[in-house]
Amino acid sequence: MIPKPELQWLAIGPELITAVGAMLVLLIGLGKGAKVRGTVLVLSLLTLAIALGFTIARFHVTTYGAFNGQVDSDELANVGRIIALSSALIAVVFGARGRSDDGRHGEFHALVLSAVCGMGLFVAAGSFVSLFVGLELFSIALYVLCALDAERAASLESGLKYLILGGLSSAILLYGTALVYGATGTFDIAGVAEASHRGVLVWTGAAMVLGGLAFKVSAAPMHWWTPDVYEGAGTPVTAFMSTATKSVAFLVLARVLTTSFAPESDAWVPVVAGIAVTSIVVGNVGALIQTHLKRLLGYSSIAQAGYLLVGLVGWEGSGIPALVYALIVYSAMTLGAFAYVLVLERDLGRDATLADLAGRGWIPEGRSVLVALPAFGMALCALSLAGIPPTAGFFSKFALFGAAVDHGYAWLAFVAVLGSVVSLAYYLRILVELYMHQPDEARAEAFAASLPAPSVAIDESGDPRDEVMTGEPSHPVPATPVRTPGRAPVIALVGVLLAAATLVLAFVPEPVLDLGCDAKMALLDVGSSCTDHQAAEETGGSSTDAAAASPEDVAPVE
Amino acid sequence: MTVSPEWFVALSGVLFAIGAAGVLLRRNALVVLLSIEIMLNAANLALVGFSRVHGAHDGQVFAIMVMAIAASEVVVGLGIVVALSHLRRELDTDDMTELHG
Amino acid sequence: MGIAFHAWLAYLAPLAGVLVILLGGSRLPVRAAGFVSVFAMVVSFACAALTLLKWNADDREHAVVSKAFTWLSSGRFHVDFDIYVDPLSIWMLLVVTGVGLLIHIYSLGYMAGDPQKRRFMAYLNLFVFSMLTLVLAGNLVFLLIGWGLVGMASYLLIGFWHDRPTAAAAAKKAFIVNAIGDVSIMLGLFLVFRESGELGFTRVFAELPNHVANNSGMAFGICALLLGGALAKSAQLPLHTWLPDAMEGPTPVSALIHAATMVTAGVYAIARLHPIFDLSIHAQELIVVIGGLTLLMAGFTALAQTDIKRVIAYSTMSQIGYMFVAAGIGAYQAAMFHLMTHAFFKALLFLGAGMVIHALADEQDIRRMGGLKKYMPKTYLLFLAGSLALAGVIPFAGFFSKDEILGFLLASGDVYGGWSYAVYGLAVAGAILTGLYGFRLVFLVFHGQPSELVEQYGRGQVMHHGHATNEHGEAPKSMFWPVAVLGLLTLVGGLIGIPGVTNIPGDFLHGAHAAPTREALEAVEFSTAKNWLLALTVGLGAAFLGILGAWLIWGRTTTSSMRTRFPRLERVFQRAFGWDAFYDATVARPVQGIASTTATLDTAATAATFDEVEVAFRDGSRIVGAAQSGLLRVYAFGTGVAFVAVVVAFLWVKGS
Amino acid sequence: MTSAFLVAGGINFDVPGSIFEVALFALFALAAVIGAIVVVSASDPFVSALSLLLNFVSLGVLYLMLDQPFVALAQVLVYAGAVVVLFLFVIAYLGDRREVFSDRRRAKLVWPFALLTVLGLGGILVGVIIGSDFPDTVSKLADTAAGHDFGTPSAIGETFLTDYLLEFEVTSLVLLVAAIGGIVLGLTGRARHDRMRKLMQTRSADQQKAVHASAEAELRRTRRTAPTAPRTDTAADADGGKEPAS
Repeated sequence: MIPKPELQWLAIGPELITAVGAMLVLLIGLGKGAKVRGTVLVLSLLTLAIALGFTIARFHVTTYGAFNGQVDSDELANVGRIIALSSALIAVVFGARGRSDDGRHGEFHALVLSAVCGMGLFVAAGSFVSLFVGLELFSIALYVLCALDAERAASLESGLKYLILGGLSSAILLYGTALVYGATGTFDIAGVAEASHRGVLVWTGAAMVLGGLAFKVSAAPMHWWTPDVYEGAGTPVTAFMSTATKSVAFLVLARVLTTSFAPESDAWVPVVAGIAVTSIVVGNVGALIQTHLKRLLGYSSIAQAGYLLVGLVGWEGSGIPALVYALIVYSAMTLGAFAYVLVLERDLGRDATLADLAGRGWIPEGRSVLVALPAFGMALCALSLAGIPPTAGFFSKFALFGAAVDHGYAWLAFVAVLGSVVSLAYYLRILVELYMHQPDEARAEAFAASLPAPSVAIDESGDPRDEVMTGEPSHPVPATPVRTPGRAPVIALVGVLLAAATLVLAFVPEPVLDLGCDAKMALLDVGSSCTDHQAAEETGGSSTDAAAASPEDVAPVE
Repeated sequence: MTVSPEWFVALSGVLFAIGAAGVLLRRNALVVLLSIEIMLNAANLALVGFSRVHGAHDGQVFAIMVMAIAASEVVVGLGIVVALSHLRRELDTDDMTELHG
Repeated sequence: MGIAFHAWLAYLAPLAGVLVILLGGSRLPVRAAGFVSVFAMVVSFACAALTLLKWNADDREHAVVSKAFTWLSSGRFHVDFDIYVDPLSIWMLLVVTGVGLLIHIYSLGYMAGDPQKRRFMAYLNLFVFSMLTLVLAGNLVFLLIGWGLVGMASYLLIGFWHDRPTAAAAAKKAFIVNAIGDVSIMLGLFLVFRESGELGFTRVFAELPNHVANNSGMAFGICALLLGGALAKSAQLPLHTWLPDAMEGPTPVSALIHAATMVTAGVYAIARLHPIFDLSIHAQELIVVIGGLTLLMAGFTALAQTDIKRVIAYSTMSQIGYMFVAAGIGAYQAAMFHLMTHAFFKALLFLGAGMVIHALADEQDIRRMGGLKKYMPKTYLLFLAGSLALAGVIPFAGFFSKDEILGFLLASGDVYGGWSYAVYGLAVAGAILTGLYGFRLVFLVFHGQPSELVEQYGRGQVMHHGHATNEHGEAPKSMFWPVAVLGLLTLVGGLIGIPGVTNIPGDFLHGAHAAPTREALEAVEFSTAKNWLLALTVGLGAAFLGILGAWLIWGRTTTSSMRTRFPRLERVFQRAFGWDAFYDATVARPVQGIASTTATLDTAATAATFDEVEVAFRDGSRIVGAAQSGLLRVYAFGTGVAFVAVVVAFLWVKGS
Repeated sequence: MTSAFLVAGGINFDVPGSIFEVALFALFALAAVIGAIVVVSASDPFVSALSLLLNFVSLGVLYLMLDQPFVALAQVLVYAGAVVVLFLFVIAYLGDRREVFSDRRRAKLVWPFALLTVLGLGGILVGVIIGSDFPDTVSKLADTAAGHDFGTPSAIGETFLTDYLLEFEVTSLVLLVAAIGGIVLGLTGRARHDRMRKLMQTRSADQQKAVHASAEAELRRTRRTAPTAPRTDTAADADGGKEPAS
């Protein structure tokens, strides 16, 4: 007789909600017409909102070892879920208008919802099995999403590249898991840490798992897929991928490294530091000459992965709270930047380049300030990505690098800060274009010439080049209708709100850092330094409170 | 057992490397997908071998799930390949350089 | 209402100005925008003055820390949004808001007719706000935030005329060099935090000495990193390269940012953080050496410049060198005194130069000037006053402040020994150079035969923004009066620090223990007649020597083409007395050689380092882009290599 | 239980030190390796797919030798039965698409290093596995918790429905996503194809102009990138050497 397994459904509440939502959306989306389209959109937004509400309401409810040890739903997982769900919510808003012509509405939403479901499972994984299954669930959904953008020929290419490289890294991760299982006899993430048999098998397995997850966070030298896939995928998908995937992968990386492989921290810390340096160098240097905005953001995302890894190096100190804060800030500013990219794309009817930004920061004569607000949001996001004080990006870098310095990795912080100096060169270009250049048609056209062709369908028997050569259209090679230009006020609004959110995060960082502290305490046992610091802060805090009572705190100088 | 499970696992290492060679060296998208299958199968062999080492079922169960997942990946991969085939003549990945730089 | 209230008001008024102008947008008339920004500065300055009065009335012993709210309290980080009011910050507050106000008024006239004037005034306000963030910061984090903000505002202002490619390049360069400084100071801050666990000034100063041993390597490391930021912001060797290029910005910007306020932030930071710098004598020696070398190098380089603003820019570097020297030996009050007088006379010189440039329709080449005295007598007088102050002629402001530094240097020689005398030698040589380049400018621009361009100006034929530039006789009133006020300050500003008579800077700054002179230095009764008389005499002598030299070389000749360049000097001297030949051989030629060599080297080094680094990065970027070839096999290969590398690295670390 | 299956074939492998078992392992290991190598090196995708079948079936036998009949069964059913068939179907649908063994200069530069990387990877894995000991290897399955049920469908089913129930369910979601993907991608490709056809028939002068413009843009880009990735002369490529990996 099979014993009835204990099922703590609430521990995977958000995943259940999104899974059910995905199926509903899929079913309803089978219908035709604009009404169905609206229904599907509302339904998927609703699903995500409910799941988000559920997660927030139960943020501090932790369940360890649910489903016979497959799920550890804790604060760390909930942070990941919140980022993934919010990012999906925004991506759905971004993608609301796309693909309206072919009568099928459900897939995009169903795939996004499934991906979020997978991410939730991934980030709440209590064992390597659920980790891998969750990873594959969202990865496969993302492969499809990348290839789905019918308006761009490059979309399929990006999907295939992502799938093949992702498959390669999944296989590596799987093999690493197998090796760890072989040495320890368990798939349990916490259980692996307790296994006494630690040898070369565990080390190799840990390295392979680390590599596989580093691929997902698009850290160099596993970054190869990033620029191409970012450019090729539809912008809503890119925005979703660049924030949600990276965030959950980082949190899982933190979970796995600091629990399962905590005994190997003497080895993985330097390796992570090395990956961080490579990412910072490759991302920042690679971005310097990019003109395609999404590609630029792709490289920038590689560099940002490097900065985030710097925080992971200081995991024993304030690294995990810093990482959580930085992930949230990163997600907000990246989504904000992509929102503006999308607004531009809608406006232009094609991909956006740097030259298309020219002069958009100005208020046109006789128009209200509101017109220039989205561009201002973009500028804020760029400043924040560059880490210029007093933006949230500055503070997140500050916290990340500070954690590394605390951990004795001052050289790493030095490299990271130097890298962010280099990054100024390309982030400032965004500002320079927005505020210091006049719009210039010819220049924009010249830049646009370097873009991938807008879905030029090459006929089986013909090549467009033949046509140009011979001068007569031997084989008709039509282009897919170029996207019709239009406005995207909702997306612009979302972008502005996100930019505002980065400001809020800069001036009120505390609640978010506290989330990070909770996440850290979820990861590491009691007596970890986060609690130590809080204790220290309480004693320190009392004196500041006393000082705050009188408006003028009189303090001796010497 | 005469042949100790380590040998099976070692074999899986060899197969894994062969599969990786396919991914790294081949240009035909279909063959690259096949190579990924080989890699996942090699990982499965390792899981199953270790499952035998520990005398526990976890590895086997995981292996079966991996099979389903690998099949899913293949379906999506083939879907993309078929879609691409409507647009291009060759499945040569070297021809897919629309995105670069 | 206490001190803190006034200080907060002084701090936030410019921000209000920015917000009003920004939100008003095009609905706000250009005139109104100008008025708003100036009004914000008036409020700010008035509050700063009230803060000073209140401080004196209260007769306080300690700094006032006023907290707005706790910005962040998480883990070990505890950062308040607070301001730190003590004599040092009040001093700086007054300089920034006072000079800032005058320059705001000046800008109203200078930028008249510029289509982007509204934006410009908003940027100016933003800059002042940023500078006050830096000055009033109560903790290291906000110091750093202010540090970054002024860089940002200066970027916006230097690149204001963005349709000039040189301006855009200069703005970028300034920003990046300053960002290097920010990096340095940020890392220093991390180390301070790591060692002391504190970020607020009060606590850091109290805690750090308990954790970092005197003269230890860590102390030197912290100080060196903090100094790196100061060097970049204050354009000292070797991070000085951005300042001359930054002259591409509008002249009021040069006056405000690159003379009076931002560039002196480094000196302020050293004075502010002196309890940290006091921990490492070697770091202080480093400050002195860098300051000494910079003041000499910049002095020589100024001699070989032909752009009127670049001459003044190099002069600024040189004068900040003096402040660094003073700060390095521990004479913080002398440094701050010179900072103030320098703000007066350098702003005066810049704004005077601005009037000349404005009159000649943006001509900045001194080879095309000459004889302007005839057409712009008032400007000439003001410029002359500024130059006299710069050279250090009694009773102008520069005389008292610079000679106080020289006096302290001489006195410190008794404490620290030989190398201190060597630096004193450098400083005196620098003083001679100051007179030389300062009056070279005066003679070349205002004396001699009027050049063709100047003649045209006299005839009212120089057109700018569609109208003749001498319509108003000299310059618009809004431009003239602020300069006149600065001229007055230049004349009397130094009187607050007459040795033995009035020692207001010393008493004010020292009295509240805000910026004490180092004890060792205090021990020397340096107000003794011997040192002072010696210092004053030597200083004055050096100034006159420089002016005399300038007169000999550039002052006596009449034809403008001859007077501008060194290589033609021989012929000039051949016609003069034998003394000239002697002078030529012993002084003029060596000085000429050194000046042109330093100038060439400086330009070359600047161009080489900056451009080559940029080119190298672009090449690197191209390599990354080329590797990202779009070929899936290459990606798979790269990814595969990455995985193997991670495994190998992991095993290698474990194995070793 | 290996014996249960193999005794049926008249051979008893449970004899201690049986040479047969070693031979069996060697045989099927070799078959698996050869199958894999052919998959990777064959120029005809059809051959590749069929060799994959060989590889999969060999692995199935190896699973049997590891006392895991259910996995072996699943291997043959899922992989050989479904995946390979799917591949064969797609290959047949796409027609003969042999890889042209030409090579781009850049890729040529890379392949020896790629081979080296792969050899390194294999070397590390094998070395690590051989080098580490498994002191607690279970020699007698009867001693394990599963006992004689080890590897049987009922035992696996129990594990599936207790410990791994969640993953079991989620895997079905993965399959659903894959199904969506397969359909959508197939249809997307189809839709693009159809749109192309439709436009072909109703092409206006404007569209012709647009096509020319985009084609010219493409050409420009091709020329610009020509030194690095020539896309034009397929004929020249065809002359390239045979890929050495074969």
